[in-house]
Amino acid sequence: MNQDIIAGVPLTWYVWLSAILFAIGVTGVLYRRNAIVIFMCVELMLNAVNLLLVAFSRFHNDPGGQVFVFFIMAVAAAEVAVGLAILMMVFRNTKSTDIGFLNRLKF
Amino acid sequence: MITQYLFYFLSALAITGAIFVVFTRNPVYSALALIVTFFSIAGHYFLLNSTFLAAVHIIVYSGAIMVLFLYVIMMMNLNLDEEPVKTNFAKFGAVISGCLLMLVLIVALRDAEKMSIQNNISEGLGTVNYLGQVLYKNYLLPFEVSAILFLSGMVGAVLLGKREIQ
Amino acid sequence: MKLTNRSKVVSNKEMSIAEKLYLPGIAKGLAITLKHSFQKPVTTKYPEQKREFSPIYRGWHVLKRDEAGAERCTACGLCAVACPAEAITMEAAERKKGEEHLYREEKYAAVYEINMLRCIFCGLCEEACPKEAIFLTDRIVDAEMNRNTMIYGKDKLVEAIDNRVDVSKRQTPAVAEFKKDKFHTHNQTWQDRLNAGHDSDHH
Amino acid sequence: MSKFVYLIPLFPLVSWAIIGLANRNLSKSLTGIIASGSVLASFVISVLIFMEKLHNPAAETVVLFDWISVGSFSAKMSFLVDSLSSIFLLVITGIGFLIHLYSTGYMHEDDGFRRFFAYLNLFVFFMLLLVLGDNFLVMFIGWEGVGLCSYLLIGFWFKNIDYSSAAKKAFVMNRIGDLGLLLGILMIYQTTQSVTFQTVFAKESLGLFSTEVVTAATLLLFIGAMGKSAQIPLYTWLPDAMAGPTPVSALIHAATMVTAGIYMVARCNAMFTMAPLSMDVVAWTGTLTALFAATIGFQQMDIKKVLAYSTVSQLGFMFAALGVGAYSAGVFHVVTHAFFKALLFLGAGSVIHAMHHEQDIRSMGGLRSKLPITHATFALGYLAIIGFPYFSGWFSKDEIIIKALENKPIIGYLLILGALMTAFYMSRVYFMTFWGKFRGTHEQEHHLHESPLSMTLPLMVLAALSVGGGFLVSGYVEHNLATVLTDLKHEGDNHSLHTMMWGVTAACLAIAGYWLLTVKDKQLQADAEIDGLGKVVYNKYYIDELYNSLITKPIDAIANFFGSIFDTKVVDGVVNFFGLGIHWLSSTMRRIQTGNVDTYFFAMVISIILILLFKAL
Amino acid sequence: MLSTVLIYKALIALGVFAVSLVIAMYSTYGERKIAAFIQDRVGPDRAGPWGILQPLADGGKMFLKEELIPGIANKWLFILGPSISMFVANISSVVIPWARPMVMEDGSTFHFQVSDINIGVLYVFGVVSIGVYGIMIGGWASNNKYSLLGTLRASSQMISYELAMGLSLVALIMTTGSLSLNDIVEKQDADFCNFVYQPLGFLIFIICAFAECNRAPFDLPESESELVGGYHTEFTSMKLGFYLFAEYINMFASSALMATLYFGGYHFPFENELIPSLGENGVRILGFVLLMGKIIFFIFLFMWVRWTIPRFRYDQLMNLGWKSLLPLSILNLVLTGIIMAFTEGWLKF
Repeated sequence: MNQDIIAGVPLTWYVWLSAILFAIGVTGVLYRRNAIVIFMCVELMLNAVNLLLVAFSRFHNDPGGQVFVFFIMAVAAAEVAVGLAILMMVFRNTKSTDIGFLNRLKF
Repeated sequence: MITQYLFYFLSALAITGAIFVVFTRNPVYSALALIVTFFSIAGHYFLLNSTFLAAVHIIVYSGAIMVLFLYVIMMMNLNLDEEPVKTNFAKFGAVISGCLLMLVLIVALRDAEKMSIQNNISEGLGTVNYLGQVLYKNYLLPFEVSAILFLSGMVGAVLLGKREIQ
Repeated sequence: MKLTNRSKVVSNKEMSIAEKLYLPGIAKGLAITLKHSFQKPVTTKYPEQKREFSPIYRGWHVLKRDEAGAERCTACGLCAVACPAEAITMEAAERKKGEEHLYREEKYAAVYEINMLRCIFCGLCEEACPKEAIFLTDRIVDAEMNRNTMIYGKDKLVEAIDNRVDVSKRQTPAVAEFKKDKFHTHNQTWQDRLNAGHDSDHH
Repeated sequence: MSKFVYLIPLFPLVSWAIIGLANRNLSKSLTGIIASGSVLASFVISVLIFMEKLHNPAAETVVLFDWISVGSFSAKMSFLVDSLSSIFLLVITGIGFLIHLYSTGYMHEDDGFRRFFAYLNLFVFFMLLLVLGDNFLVMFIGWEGVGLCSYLLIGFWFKNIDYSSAAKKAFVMNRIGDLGLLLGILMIYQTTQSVTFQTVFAKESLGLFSTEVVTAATLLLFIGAMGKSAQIPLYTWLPDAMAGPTPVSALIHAATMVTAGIYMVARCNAMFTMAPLSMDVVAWTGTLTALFAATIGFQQMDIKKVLAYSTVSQLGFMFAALGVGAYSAGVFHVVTHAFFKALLFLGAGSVIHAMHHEQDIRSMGGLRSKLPITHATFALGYLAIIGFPYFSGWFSKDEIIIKALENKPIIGYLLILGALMTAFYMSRVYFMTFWGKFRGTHEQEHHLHESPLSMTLPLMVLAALSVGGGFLVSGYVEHNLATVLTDLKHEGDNHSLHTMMWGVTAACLAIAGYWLLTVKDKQLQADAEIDGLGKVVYNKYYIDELYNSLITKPIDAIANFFGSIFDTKVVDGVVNFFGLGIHWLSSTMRRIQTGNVDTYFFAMVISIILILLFKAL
Repeated sequence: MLSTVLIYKALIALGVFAVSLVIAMYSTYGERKIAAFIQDRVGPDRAGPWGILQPLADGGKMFLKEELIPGIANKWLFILGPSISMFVANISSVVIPWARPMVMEDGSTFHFQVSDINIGVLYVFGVVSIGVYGIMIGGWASNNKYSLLGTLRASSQMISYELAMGLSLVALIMTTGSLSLNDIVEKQDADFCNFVYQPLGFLIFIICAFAECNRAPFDLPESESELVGGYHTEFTSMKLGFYLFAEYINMFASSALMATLYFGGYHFPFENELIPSLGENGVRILGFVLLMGKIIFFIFLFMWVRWTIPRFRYDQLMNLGWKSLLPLSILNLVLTGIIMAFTEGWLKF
């Protein structure tokens, strides 16, 4: 079955898929101003990378890639918890999730 | 060849979902589209025979992270009227640069196929046993460090979310 | 003052560990509900089974006629005054010649209405009536779809001549005995009065 | 028993930690109990170790842990237990305990009670580290640590500007000496590749030294000793250090810390023996200091100042002993001096306590009936210091004089003169304080009272030691210290008992002379004009002023030049040039930082695209 | 060959689907009957003898009711919500082994499990964790503040209790050493069930299961007294029916899970002694029947608790979840780990 996958779906396809998803995520971050959606696009980018890692791990027969995916998931979960808490605080103060509001962090 | 068709289907679903995430104006729709994308990525994991990872992916991303997102969006009760919109120029730039990045990425990674590919794929690569062995033997320290990361993330989230006592 | 033996003195003492765990409390509650599920149901399956009424059940009012069939009500309005829910309204009218067999006194209630939505079935009207004209009976007031139809007029209140409502159970033996004494005008029917030649014309 | 030696410094350290951390949460009495108790515990262990060393004088090393290990260099945190360190342990913990006890009474009304005990415990810890260390580095830690504690305790009442500047003076003077010590240690390490005593003093290591090197090294070490032990020219801090509370003066500036120099020189006796020139320097410095400080002692009016100069003088005696090669005699004098000088200081403290912090002996007089215990014990201490026969001072001081006469007769005679002077000014203090009429204010007289038991008890114990200490220790000095200290032997007949009378004669002569000159005729007149030579002496030969104009002023001038001209013009100019340039640059660049996350991300993406593009093509 | 397997699997799946639907259907009837008994009443008894046709009547009523979609509601999501709930509820019982594989005389074996996934526990978890979307989407799409409040309550409640549930299961998985439900059942046998060694874990699991199913005393998302029905306020007709039905199917699934994980699944005491008289397959059938009995007991327990214990307040619910159950489950995990470390594996295995 594994040989099937390799025969049927070349690694390049996964690379392309990941690249497309990643690029869409980047576009989303640039395109939107809603901080939450931007956050979601970041998650999308992380997932694109995850997919690529799993694909490489499978094709290179190396479990390291899948372990990395674990760590990325852990980091993403922690990041979401803290990030959403920060967004909630920002929303409480500004009543908005527009990142244009956040340029006050500059010097 | 069924795997190929599955791959096409899941990829189409993932890309459509991702595009919806970016271009729908309602954040709730964005979140729902992202969930669809995540599910199709989980499907890809299944295709790649990483069932354990697929299950964890669903539990973590769909079960926890996206629920949190939806929860926050619903709690903020964001309306379409308040949805901030960029200028057309900025949007155009964003799309262009996104496409450029995609092209460049594909070009940069065009040699991926040629990288050393093992022919003898071990069956148990994606199983819990195998991953557990690797995770707890070779990556024990990062594992513990990520535990600390979680703890600090939890503390941080609780502290941030707490209303200041007046 | 202690009204029942079931009252408990509330105290703010610290809960013991067993109480803090709540599990014994939950088990106790479950035991109680389980015990109840084996007890006989108290349900009365209504259309098939009906509950017994008390002899002095207070239901649908009746405006009584006397033995000779004349309406006893004289539209004095005491029932309306006594009514705590202000459910009773009436209009009085003068008895015309030839109507003596219909109305006992010179004055009668041309309109007599009880709003059953307001009525609380307390029975004060019955107590207030000097003519023993209104009684509450063991008939149940029907449910209606409409507010208007809940206002009962004389058509629903006055007993039919050929289908008298028995209210004797609501009367004490002393009252029943008293009613036999025809010497009192109170107990005389219009025919008694004709016979006695006491019939007084209205002026 | 020796393997438990680490407990000795541990107890005061723990006590310091407890008191220092708990601070206000500890009641005063509990603080006193903890502080004194910890030192008492150390004392008990010290006694046990001492007893063991009495029978088995062989040196033992107790290694605690590897401390520094860099390349070939390694220093262990390890303790050396031998006859020398064990007797020092005994003195430090024993007298330390008595002074802790005394302090619970003396400091009882003070706000900084707990702070005081914390410092005191810390001092005891460092002092123990100093004498226990089996290498120069551990000793150096202790050396610096006691300097720090000395600084803290001199400036204990830091709200008084004079006191805190006295503390600073002590610290700076000590630093000068410490630099010498450090250089000496480095020199030794350079030569022998080791800092451990037993390695350095082994025959093969000593063979590595050339005469010049060993002379230089020992002289550098001696500079350290001069600073710590207040020898000419670095002695001026010690009289000023009397600003600290009296128990501190007794413990640190009489009994223990100032003898660190003696300890160090004695410890390095093997090296000093190899350098005759250094020995001469040590001997002469000590002798001169002994005489010089004694002369100042003649005219000082502050009871503690007199005792301070007497300390300097006695330290001079000790160095003279070391210089003539009588190492064990020097150490012997350290021990007996610790007994009677601590006693005298504590007695003076008791007097000061009774006089409500009046320190001028001109205001005292006739206190013997008011403070009977203090007087009796002070008198015993007085007899001990002047070398009255069969008191402890007599044994050690005459031992020194004998050895000096044997090895370097001139120094011997000068030391006899010194002993004479010692007797003379000590008599002056004793008689002016306790005899005659009371000369203070009426109010002071009204409040005169004997000190509480916690203060008099140490006095009595120390008095007993001052009387009998000589008997107790002399045997030990003769037999056991010889394992560590190699005295220079003078060939010739031993006529010790014969010459011992030198000191006695000197002492008796001095008392008699003083009696004739002052007490008998003038009834201790205090308001006598001081003029001429007396004035010079009263002002301590203007040494402080001399230092001020010779060293401080020129350095000030140079510093002024660099500070006000070079620094502002050249250094600041360069710094400001860069600062202004960067400020200009950053205020220009700041425009790029819009604060808008979008912009940053956009820039990031574009950059990544460019980088990947270059990589891909 | 493949097609026969597929057909067989499809049949099993259909069977499971049917059984869960029927049991859920009769759970609604059971709930009303049990409530009636506990309250000394009779309960539904008009439709058919003892009212056993009542669920059919209810279903018919649900189908025939007027279909209302509020004008301001989001139509697609409004329909999607109950669908997801129903779908997720139905797929959760896929991994449960219903009976020991039967061996026929000709040597062919029949497995009574739709799919033996080697990470069955994780599968259940994943399904449970996406179950919340049905409620979230439906509640949000209603565009009603009560629905929204119910939705928020439901999602935070489910996320909170999932943690304690997961940790209590981790302890169980540590003792059995496998994520596959089949293995977990097979590790238990006639004399032994996991409940004996994981009583605290079971207690935590059952409490969390109550919360995950939105059952009393954790039914705050649909509390009619404060929220007018919570997330399904705006739903009518069969869409409402789906939500209610999904709840009962979930109850069935979690009862089946509890029976499987903690009470030996299709194992029962003295099963080995019965083999001579009943034969291997007879015992297996009896095991299946007894498993159903266990499941029905747990469903009864759900209802029994519902009609006994009053509803929590929301802060009490959160306190219980985060401050009591989570630490307790961690404690359980640590204790299990310690005991395992000291006994060289679990007591039995």
